[in-house]
Amino acid sequence: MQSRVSSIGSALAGQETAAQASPFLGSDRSALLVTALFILSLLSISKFNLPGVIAFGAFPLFLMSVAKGPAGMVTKRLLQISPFVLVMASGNLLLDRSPVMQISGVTLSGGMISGAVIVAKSIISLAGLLSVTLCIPFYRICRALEAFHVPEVLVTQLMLLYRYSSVLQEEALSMQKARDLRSFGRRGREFSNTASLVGSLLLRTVNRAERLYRAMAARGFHGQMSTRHGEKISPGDWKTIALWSLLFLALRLIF
Amino acid sequence: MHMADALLSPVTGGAFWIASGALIGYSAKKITEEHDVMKTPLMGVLGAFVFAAQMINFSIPGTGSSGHLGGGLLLTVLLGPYRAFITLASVLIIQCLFFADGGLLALGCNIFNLAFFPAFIAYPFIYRIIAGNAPTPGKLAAGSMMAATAGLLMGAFFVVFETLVSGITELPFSTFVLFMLPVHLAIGIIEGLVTWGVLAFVARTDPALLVPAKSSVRPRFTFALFAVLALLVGSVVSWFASSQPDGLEWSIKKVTGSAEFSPAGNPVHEALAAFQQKMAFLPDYGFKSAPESLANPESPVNAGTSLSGIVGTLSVLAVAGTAGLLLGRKRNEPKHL
Amino acid sequence: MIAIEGLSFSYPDGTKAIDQMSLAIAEGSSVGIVGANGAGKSTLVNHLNGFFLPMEGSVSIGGIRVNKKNLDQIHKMVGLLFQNPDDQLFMARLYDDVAFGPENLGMKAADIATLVENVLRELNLWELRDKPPAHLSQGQKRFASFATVLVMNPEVIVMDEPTADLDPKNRRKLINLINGLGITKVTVSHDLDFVWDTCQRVCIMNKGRIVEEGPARDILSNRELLEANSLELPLRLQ
Amino acid sequence: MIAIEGLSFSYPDGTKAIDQMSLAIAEGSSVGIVGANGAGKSTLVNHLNGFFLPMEGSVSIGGIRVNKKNLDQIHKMVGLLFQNPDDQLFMARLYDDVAFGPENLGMKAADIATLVENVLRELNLWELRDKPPAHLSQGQKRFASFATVLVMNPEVIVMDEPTADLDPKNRRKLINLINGLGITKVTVSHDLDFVWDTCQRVCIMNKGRIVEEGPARDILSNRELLEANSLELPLRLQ
Ligand SMILES: Nc1ncnc2c1ncn2[C@@H]1O[C@H](COP(=O)(O)OP(=O)(O)OP(=O)(O)O)[C@@H](O)[C@H]1O
Ligand SMILES: Nc1ncnc2c1ncn2[C@@H]1O[C@H](COP(=O)(O)OP(=O)(O)OP(=O)(O)O)[C@@H](O)[C@H]1O
Ligand SMILES: [Mg+2]
Ligand SMILES: [Mg+2]
Repeated sequence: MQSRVSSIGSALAGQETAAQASPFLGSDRSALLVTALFILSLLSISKFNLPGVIAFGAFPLFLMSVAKGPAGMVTKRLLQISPFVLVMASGNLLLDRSPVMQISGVTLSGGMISGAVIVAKSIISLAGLLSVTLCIPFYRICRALEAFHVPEVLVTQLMLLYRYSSVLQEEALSMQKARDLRSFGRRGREFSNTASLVGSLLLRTVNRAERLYRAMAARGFHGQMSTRHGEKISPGDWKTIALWSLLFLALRLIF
Repeated sequence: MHMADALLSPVTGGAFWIASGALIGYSAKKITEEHDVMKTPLMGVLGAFVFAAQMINFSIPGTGSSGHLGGGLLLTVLLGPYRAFITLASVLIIQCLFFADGGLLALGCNIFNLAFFPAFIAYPFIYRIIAGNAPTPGKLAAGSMMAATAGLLMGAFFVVFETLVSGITELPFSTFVLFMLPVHLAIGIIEGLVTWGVLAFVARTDPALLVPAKSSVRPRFTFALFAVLALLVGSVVSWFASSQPDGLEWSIKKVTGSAEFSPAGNPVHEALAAFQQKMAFLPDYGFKSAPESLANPESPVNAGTSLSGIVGTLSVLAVAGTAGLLLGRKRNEPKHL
Repeated sequence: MIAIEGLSFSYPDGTKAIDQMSLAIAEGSSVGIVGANGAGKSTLVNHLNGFFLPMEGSVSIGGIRVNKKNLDQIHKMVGLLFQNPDDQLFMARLYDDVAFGPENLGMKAADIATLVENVLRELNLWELRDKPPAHLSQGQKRFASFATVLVMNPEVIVMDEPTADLDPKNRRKLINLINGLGITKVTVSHDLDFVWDTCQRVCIMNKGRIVEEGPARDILSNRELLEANSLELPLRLQ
Repeated sequence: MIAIEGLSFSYPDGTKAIDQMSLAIAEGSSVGIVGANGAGKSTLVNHLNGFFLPMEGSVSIGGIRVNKKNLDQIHKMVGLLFQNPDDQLFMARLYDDVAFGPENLGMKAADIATLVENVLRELNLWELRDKPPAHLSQGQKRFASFATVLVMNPEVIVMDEPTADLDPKNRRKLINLINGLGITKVTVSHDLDFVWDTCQRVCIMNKGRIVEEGPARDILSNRELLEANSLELPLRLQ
């Protein structure tokens, strides 16, 4: 649980150092769209085509070696593969035992390959996503979202959520620390005490929202956080997107 | 439980993106119409609160393990369905973008599974009916437990559905359901207990917070219709897609009109093949290493292509990595001057 | 500039936090409001920017009555500095936070840019403009929230415990900053030395009423008066 | 009582908050730790009760090494007063909050009742025992969190900014309370006059190191030393 806080902290830290995801992805808008295309192309690979999936690892590998920034963070995050994915992959391993190929005496079953494909897809798609998002400062992601016509309500919500998650996480950690200091083993950590701890945190949060509203109202807030209208998707963006689509298509066709 | 990219086909994922996107658009419209600007910061910090509350863990009686709050039902009780839906969606988006919980394609599914059910089904049709406006402690307990559990079970059922429809797992439906539902029943009961505990705490210390805002208490009939429509889009399109697990191949087939896409008549492929002939490590792409006899004729896996594929793959990775390093260094140089 | 007449306020649970209070604050003056914990100071501050509307009696600022209709005008005139800067810095980066107010006022983009730059430079925050507020130090956060208020060019600035959590050097910097502002200032603080350094006049609150008002140095050196109101002499006089 | 040797600590983002620090605190003494915003004081406090475990170097308290195995013992010995009392009060009633620790220690119900009542009466909180902590005034919250610590009868008490938000009278009461406690005390504060009144020894922290240590009155009257570390003379000496 402490890793969560530190990962928010380090996600933010990465954001300050890297100004741009990668010069090869163009603007923030095209970077996000190219990432989406990448993930779509990757996930459309058939369930037995392991080389095809691994070839797509080229994209995150390229981005991380260009930017050098988030590689450590991305790797750290990737090591915690969702247990759900692992269960499903091992399900395939157990259920599909038909032998499909033999490499220097080792027989591979269909399940081994499709299971490996699930794990590889999971790692590569997440690496692709993180190596882009961890490099773009959050306010710029929000502006890109505006360009995609995401409703204003949601963009505002995202900005506030992002701003206050570290503040409230610190408060939550402190409260949990206060509880643990007086708990001695497990006795104080039962659910009833936790409910009142979470309840207290909730009341603090609501009070904070009230002060926040006052601060916003004092500065002319009328319901919109972003008054500046984000730039549109430009012809340059489309060019970048088209170029990368071609690359992804080529990868799909070759493997 | 978060749905994951790797278990989804593009069509299924896309269908749920559309369904969740429509729900977000509709909720945003409803919220904008309310003109209650005071709730904007409240939604923001409550979203952060869900994140923070998830870090507080507690021991689950009799198991020795620990759990934490999900928050879907709790937020809906405090904010009403539309605002809670947007808030929960924002939590899931941040989790997706910065922690890669689930993944980008799975985001639509996750919003649907984890935000739609508590906000638009469990709250109005279970919690509100049991607990009413001024709940007694007993009703509060029953309402939170039932609604939280039901919401989670519905979400879990949809995880099963989305996965099977994508055709990537080999698990049969019954096994999968038997695996998912008990796990989520347990998670749901814990979620219900904590939600109840927190609501009871708030009822004792600041009861005014639990009085629902009149206008957003309950989605109206048009909304119910809309929700059913979203469900239909999500499930029907995915179901339809289930016969075509491989989305791109499927669409290419539609375009080219042939099941196998034959190299002949496809200029792009021909050109690429020729290019590859010249450049690739293994000129003979169909290099055969495994005995023919072993290869299952039914199997979609071609041993030869796979092996040469692996070598080719490794070279692609090497090229990409080296190019990145070179380009990265070149780009950094001017800065050092 | 600020005129409070017969103001009373009770919280929903019945606590009478302000009780028949009257007070006048002249334009351009700097007034400190001091008193025991629970005396009603923060409740009063909430009336000055229209967050609470008078239940009984009236508050007017620059001749404008604080009521629902005039809220926008009141907000434009009164800048409020919170005790916790995290309650006030809500955008994803410092620059956007400072630009937020002027943008909502509908100023031209070019004017906003120069205005924001001037304020940030004046407070030595220009280098930090791209930082998320969460990454600023405590002192930097305090000055950043000051910037968000100053950029609105308020006629009155109201501060609730501005020195909490500041180290002595940052506290001194804040004193200099406040003394350099020519507008009407209202400061609520338990730090009587800070009040001594920044205020011309002082009001003592007790149980929701103003029990004494006068020149800062007179009031803050009157030991009996202070002790009768749960206060003490400023430390420099002890 | 407290022995810190070669302690270093970095946050995950690389900030080196404590840097090769060593310090010994004698049993029964009262030590103040002062320094600029961001000097690493709160990080140090988090090592004294085992919330952070030493990354490099060691911390031991009463002869017991702070490590994962000994955490329960450390928690029983060290009482911590948080910078923000809201972090420390989380039950629905003040009484339950104070009784929380003793109950988890497995004391008898009757003993708990007398113990809690004594502490609450001593801090003038007995009348407020049924209130939710959220409805207390800031000063009352501070005393309430003090009660939750005192009731555990700790051998060491560590306080982070104990005087913030207190009115001068309550601050004086806190000084008297602390001076009346015969246990080992560690106080982190920007309120140098408070440190002057409650501590025998003072350490100045700067960039994660102890740069000076000595008798409180010597250090706090050394203007050059203080100013070199973003501090100032206590106000009473100005
Ligand atoms: N939300 C609330 N509900 C009920 N009573 C409240 C509320 N907020 C404050 N009070 C009570 O109103 C009175 C005045 O509170 P206020 O916060 O104005 O005091 P203050 O002078 O700012 O005190 P402090 O110096 O501790 O900040 C106190 O008795 C307090 O307990
Ligand atoms: N969670 C964190 N992640 C990264 N850096 C941190 C974190 N918490 C503190 N720091 C940094 O560590 C350093 C020491 O912080 P610390 O909170 O110990 O300072 P402090 O002396 O208590 O300051 P203050 O007087 O403002 O309370 C600071 O530079 C701070 O920015
Ligand atoms: Mg106050
Ligand atoms: Mg600190």
